[in-house]
Amino acid sequence: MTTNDVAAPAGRTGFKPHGRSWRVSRIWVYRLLFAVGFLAFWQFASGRLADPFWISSPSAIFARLTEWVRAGTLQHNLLITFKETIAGFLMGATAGVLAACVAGASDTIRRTIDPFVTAIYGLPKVALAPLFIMWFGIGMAPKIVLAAVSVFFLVFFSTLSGVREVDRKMVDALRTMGADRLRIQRCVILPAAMPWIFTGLKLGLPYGFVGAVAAEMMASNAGIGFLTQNAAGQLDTAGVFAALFALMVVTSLLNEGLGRLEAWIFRWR
Amino acid sequence: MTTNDVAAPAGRTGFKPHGRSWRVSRIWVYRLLFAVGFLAFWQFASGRLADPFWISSPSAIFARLTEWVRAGTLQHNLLITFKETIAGFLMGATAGVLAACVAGASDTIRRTIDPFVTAIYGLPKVALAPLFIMWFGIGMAPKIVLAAVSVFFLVFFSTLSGVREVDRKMVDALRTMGADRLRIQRCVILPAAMPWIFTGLKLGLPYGFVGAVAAEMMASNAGIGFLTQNAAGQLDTAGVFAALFALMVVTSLLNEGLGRLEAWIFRWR
Amino acid sequence: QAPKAVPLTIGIGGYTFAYLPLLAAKATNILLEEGLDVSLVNTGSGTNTLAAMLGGSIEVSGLVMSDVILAAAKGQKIQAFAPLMSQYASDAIISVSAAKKVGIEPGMPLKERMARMKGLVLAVSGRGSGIDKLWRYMLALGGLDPDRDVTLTVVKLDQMYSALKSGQIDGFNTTAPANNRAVDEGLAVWVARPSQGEVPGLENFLYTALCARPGYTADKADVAGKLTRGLARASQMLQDNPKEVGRLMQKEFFGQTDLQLIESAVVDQRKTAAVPPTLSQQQFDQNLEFMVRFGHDVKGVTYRDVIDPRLLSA
Amino acid sequence: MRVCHAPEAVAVLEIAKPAVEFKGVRKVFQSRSGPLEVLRDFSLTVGEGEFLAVVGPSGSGKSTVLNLLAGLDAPDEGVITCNSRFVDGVNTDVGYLTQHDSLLPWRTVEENVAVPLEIRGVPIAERRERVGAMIAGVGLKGFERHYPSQLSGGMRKRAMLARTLIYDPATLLMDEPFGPLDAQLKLVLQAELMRLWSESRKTVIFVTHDIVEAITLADRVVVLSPRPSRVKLGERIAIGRPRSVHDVRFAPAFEDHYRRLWGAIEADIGRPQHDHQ
Amino acid sequence: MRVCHAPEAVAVLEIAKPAVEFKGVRKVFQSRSGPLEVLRDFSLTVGEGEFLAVVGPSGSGKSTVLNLLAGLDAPDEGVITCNSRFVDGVNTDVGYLTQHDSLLPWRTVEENVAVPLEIRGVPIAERRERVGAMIAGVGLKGFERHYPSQLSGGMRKRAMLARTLIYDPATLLMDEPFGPLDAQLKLVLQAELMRLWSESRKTVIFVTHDIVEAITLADRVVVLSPRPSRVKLGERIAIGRPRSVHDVRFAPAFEDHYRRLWGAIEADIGRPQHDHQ
Ligand SMILES: Nc1ncnc2c1ncn2[C@@H]1O[C@H](COP(=O)(O)OP(=O)(O)OP(=O)(O)O)[C@@H](O)[C@H]1O
Ligand SMILES: Nc1ncnc2c1ncn2[C@@H]1O[C@H](COP(=O)(O)OP(=O)(O)OP(=O)(O)O)[C@@H](O)[C@H]1O
Ligand SMILES: [Mg+2]
Ligand SMILES: [Mg+2]
Repeated sequence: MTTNDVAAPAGRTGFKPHGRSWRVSRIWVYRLLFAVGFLAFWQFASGRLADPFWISSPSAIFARLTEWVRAGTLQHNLLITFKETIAGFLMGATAGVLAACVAGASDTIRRTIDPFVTAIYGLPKVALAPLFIMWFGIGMAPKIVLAAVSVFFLVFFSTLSGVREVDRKMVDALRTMGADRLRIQRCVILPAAMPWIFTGLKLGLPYGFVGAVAAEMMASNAGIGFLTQNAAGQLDTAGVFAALFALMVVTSLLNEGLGRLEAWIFRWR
Repeated sequence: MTTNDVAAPAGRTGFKPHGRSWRVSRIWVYRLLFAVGFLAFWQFASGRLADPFWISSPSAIFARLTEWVRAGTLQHNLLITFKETIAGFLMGATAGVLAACVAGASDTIRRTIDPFVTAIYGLPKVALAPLFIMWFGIGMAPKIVLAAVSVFFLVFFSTLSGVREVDRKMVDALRTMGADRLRIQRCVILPAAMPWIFTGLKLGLPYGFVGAVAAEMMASNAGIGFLTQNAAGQLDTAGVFAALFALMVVTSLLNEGLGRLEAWIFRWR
Repeated sequence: QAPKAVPLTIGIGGYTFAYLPLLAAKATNILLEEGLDVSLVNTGSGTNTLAAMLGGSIEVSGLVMSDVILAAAKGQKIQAFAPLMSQYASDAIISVSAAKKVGIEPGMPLKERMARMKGLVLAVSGRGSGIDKLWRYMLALGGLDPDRDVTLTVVKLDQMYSALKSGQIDGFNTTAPANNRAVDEGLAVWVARPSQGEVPGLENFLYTALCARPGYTADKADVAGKLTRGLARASQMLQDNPKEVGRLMQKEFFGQTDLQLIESAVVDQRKTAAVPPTLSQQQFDQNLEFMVRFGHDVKGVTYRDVIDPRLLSA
Repeated sequence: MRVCHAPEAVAVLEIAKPAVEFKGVRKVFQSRSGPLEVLRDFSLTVGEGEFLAVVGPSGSGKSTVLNLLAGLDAPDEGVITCNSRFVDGVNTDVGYLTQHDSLLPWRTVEENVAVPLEIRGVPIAERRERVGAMIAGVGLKGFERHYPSQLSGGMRKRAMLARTLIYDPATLLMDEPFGPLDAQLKLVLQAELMRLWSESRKTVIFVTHDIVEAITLADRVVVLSPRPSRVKLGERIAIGRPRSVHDVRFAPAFEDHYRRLWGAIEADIGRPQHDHQ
Repeated sequence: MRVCHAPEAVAVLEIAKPAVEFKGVRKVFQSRSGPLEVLRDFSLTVGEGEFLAVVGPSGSGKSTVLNLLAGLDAPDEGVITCNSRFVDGVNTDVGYLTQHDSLLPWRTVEENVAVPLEIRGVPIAERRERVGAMIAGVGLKGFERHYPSQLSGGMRKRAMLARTLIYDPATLLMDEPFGPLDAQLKLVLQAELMRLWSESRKTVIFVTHDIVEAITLADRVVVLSPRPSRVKLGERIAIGRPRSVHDVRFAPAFEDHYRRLWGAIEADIGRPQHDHQ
């Protein structure tokens, strides 16, 4: 039973032959309907309910996208942002999980550092742009760092909550068997915190993109942030939305991928 | 036992008379040590390891803070940012929890909207500044909205994960007793998702501040973002850090408060 | 020719006409002809550009002179070695409706216009920023007290046009093309045009310049020389053939903006480019005085600290 | 209906009005080692007001039967009716005391026990009174304000028992309710259950591993076969009521019942362990 | 040491080398309705290689005693020694089969059972072999690759049993290991446990509610009093070994033991329910 449908008669769907694949394709139909409806409304509203200067229109955005794809602009810039984000995401997520394991291992450490980590987390990173630029330059580094930082905190706090929520009984069971700290981390705490880690990853990945794009907007000559900034500088709303749209598609696809990975990992449910 | 210390001999501390209060004050001692050490290093580094133009120094920041407090600047601006954020936080958090309950109630709804919500979540909000200005003006409204939006998504996704993680057995138990959807939400799903909701809130609150400050940096006449922006424009690093420091203190204190509230709610553990 | 071209990254605070000669030199391929393969990086603000330079990730940048002086006052060593704009290229506009409301008309003298600005909401990019100073300076000409008679509200540079268009502010001053655009589209009217030299005390004002760390002109005399030469040529070309430069700039930097607009903006702003290129003591003093007037603590900064005129005298 | 294999077929005929009926039910679980058929052609009828005890090997499908009846799981084949309605969704006619712990950990014992009354909208004063009485009935007086994590295993089961009984549903499903209780308390609660049942004559399906308990309480005891499970023996208990939980084991028929049931269970020795298909 | 109240004092003298000792242990839990004293002046000695069964009322503190010995909780007064060492942290000398479920839900049965061997660094080939044998021993063959959520209640308990036995610790603590098993399987596993124990002569503390089971397996059965708990009766079982789980109940001493133990338990009828101080 993969369903969480509180109201549906439990399970039955789950047992039908091909139940899952039908379910999946049905979801895609709904998604398509939703997207088409939204775009249609947008197209209608543009010029009628609102000035296209502000909201552009799906057709204009699509035209811009085609143009960019033809010229190779989109692929080029998207790939750069993608690389930066993935690098940052991997670093930030790894560091986040590890740091949470360390901090979660001792209540004293956790409670000591908690306000400081929160404080740094709550800093508006834009305000530190000059520091970022000075330390990391204007190449890929500051984008990767900002993506990593954005991902780190979300993964860290989520994982930390997960580590704290671990069922003591399982930990105790392994401790009486003589398991050391590391094994308990590996065999109990990490798997038990998995739903939390995944929530952190799913929260973090899009923010990694946001971080990389924000850094690109700060200083760059390539990437989605650059495209956006460039378009914004020329008050080219269609260009801004086209760049953001490409970003959204990538983010959603990657998060869908994370969801699949999660489902596979949680096959024991 | 409030401890999560994997290595410590379980429990014993928890049973000592006054164990808790001693523990609490010890934590504060550690925190103080940490803060003092950090500030001392910063003060030392400033001018020796790095140019104070970039990293300023605790003493300069402290001087600026005193000056601001005397003049009332700090209180005035901090209060404004605080009000904006709290208003946004309350709106965003409430909406986040409610939306998660609705989305979590049906797997179909959840999976249909998931990519769209993720996509919007992953939008760099700065890129939408013109829209924000057009729709919400340059007063308090855009700050509240941006704070609310930032909080909303973090609370929404966390709560949604929590709702999905709820133990089916408890839900089933209540369903056989004839409980309707609403009661199951209220009696099972919400309490069970509480740790997730709190994680969302603790992730969201600082980002609410970040959102409000970012909006203030876009357009404003007051607030921490305004202070920061002004100081940055005049290459006044001490001013930037002083404003950010004030923000950090408020964020940490509020999050500490959230932690207390959480501990009180989870007294059943 | 191309293989010989030396790559060079130059930081700027935005694709605006504050760096007009630089944009022109790049768009017209003059720099390439000089043997420089220049790429521009938009850092969004002077602070960020400074940070990039001091952090070592770029060697040359376009900066507003007052930022350079301010940085020098705070102990940072940066020198201007080639002028970009020698007019205060920040023109003020207010929306058409605001103009109607307060009764400002094109023919009025500047003082009269300023005197009528009472009660308007005007955008600045930050307290103490160049835009802020310019408003205060000009409003004072009209006898207004900027702190009481108008509302100066902080709006990020690149949001000023949007804020005006959506009616959140009545006016702003900034470099082209955002203000030209608002005027061309009939959204706004000019209220003060320092770029045209109409503001007393701000004529021939050294506004922006190419900067580097001290010694750059000695160490990289070759590159710096080519740059200076290229800029001089581009400035000249701006005077001679502004429409052509405008066309090339539109192609290179403003692909989504109306060609007409860019061309007319270039024509309009061409006089701001430094022709002939000078970085004189008098220009420096004027800058310093302007800053001191608004309470900046920059008294200790000398001409030698922030200006390296050796390439120009050569 | 294929009754030829079902020894309780005779009993079925005697029952005027069936409260619960399983007809040709099949249930297959999927797992990494392939499908596992738990119930195959499973049929069972429980009369209204009948107290049925179910015994059978561990893993034979007793809990599965109760889950199906409660509508928490769906059969792959066959139909299940409860009080003349098809079960094809959660069955709110039943009170189900599950084998696993299903107390709400964030509610105290009294708040947990009160849940069914809250759902029914019973006024707070009456609720408090009934909850208090029920908690005392299962011997948890003094623990009203404890959270489940502060109870022992047996106490948790008793709290669940209180929650199920207070609910007063038409049909009671109980999965090893007295398993983790000491012999003495078990007798007390068995007696209490008997008293409640004889007052209200609910239909009860009671899973247990304790044959003595099954004989003591039930009108009929069914023995499930190993997987794929069916009813292997239906033993009508010929001991008159009212019964005393202390004395049932000395009733003349007891020995016979015990031996027959034990024989049915013991026959499964060497039962197949490999049953993945 | 105050032994005057402890009827097993005599037994203590006979024991050459105590493996486990509780001396004057007091344990108080805090709750919303005030402190709850569970153990007061609790003393108990278990000899090396002794098989001790513990019975007592639900909620009397049996699991608490095991938790204290495993070092998962700390006493408020008194000392506990295990194999000549003070217990003041997690006691890794014991194998503890807890009353609650503590399988790792994300591991299959075979992976769960293998955990203790992994911890000890047993090579993978040997591990696989021993795990396979142990799983077959508890009758879970065919379920090696099932996850705990795919097992029945009794099967989960058996998986836990396998995990505890494979570990081969010096001292075994078992909290109602055979509770949710059918009568037949219970006998099989009791016999298996007896065989293992007589081969290795580990010290075993075995909590159960089944007096017959206690007599069948143990060298000595202690009965705990209601809260605050102490050892109320220590009954040395005078039935020779080797014993057959099927025949113990027909041993001449059985009846006597049963009556005495039952008497000790039954005496607690009307035991205080309000015991918050
Ligand atoms: N979700 C599931 N997925 C796969 N197999 C399952 C699942 N639930 C139960 N089973 C299998 O179904 C069989 C019957 O389980 P059930 O819980 O009904 O047994 P039971 O008779 O209640 O046993 P016990 O007396 O041990 O509680 C078991 O072999 C179990 O492994
Ligand atoms: N964490 C706790 N907080 C408060 N009280 C507790 C806690 N743990 C156990 N208790 C109380 O301690 C008493 C003894 O519990 P314990 O689990 O040892 O009983 P037990 O003898 O194992 O009972 P059972 O046979 O029902 O499992 C119970 O009354 C229980 O309410
Ligand atoms: Mg079962
Ligand atoms: Mg217990």
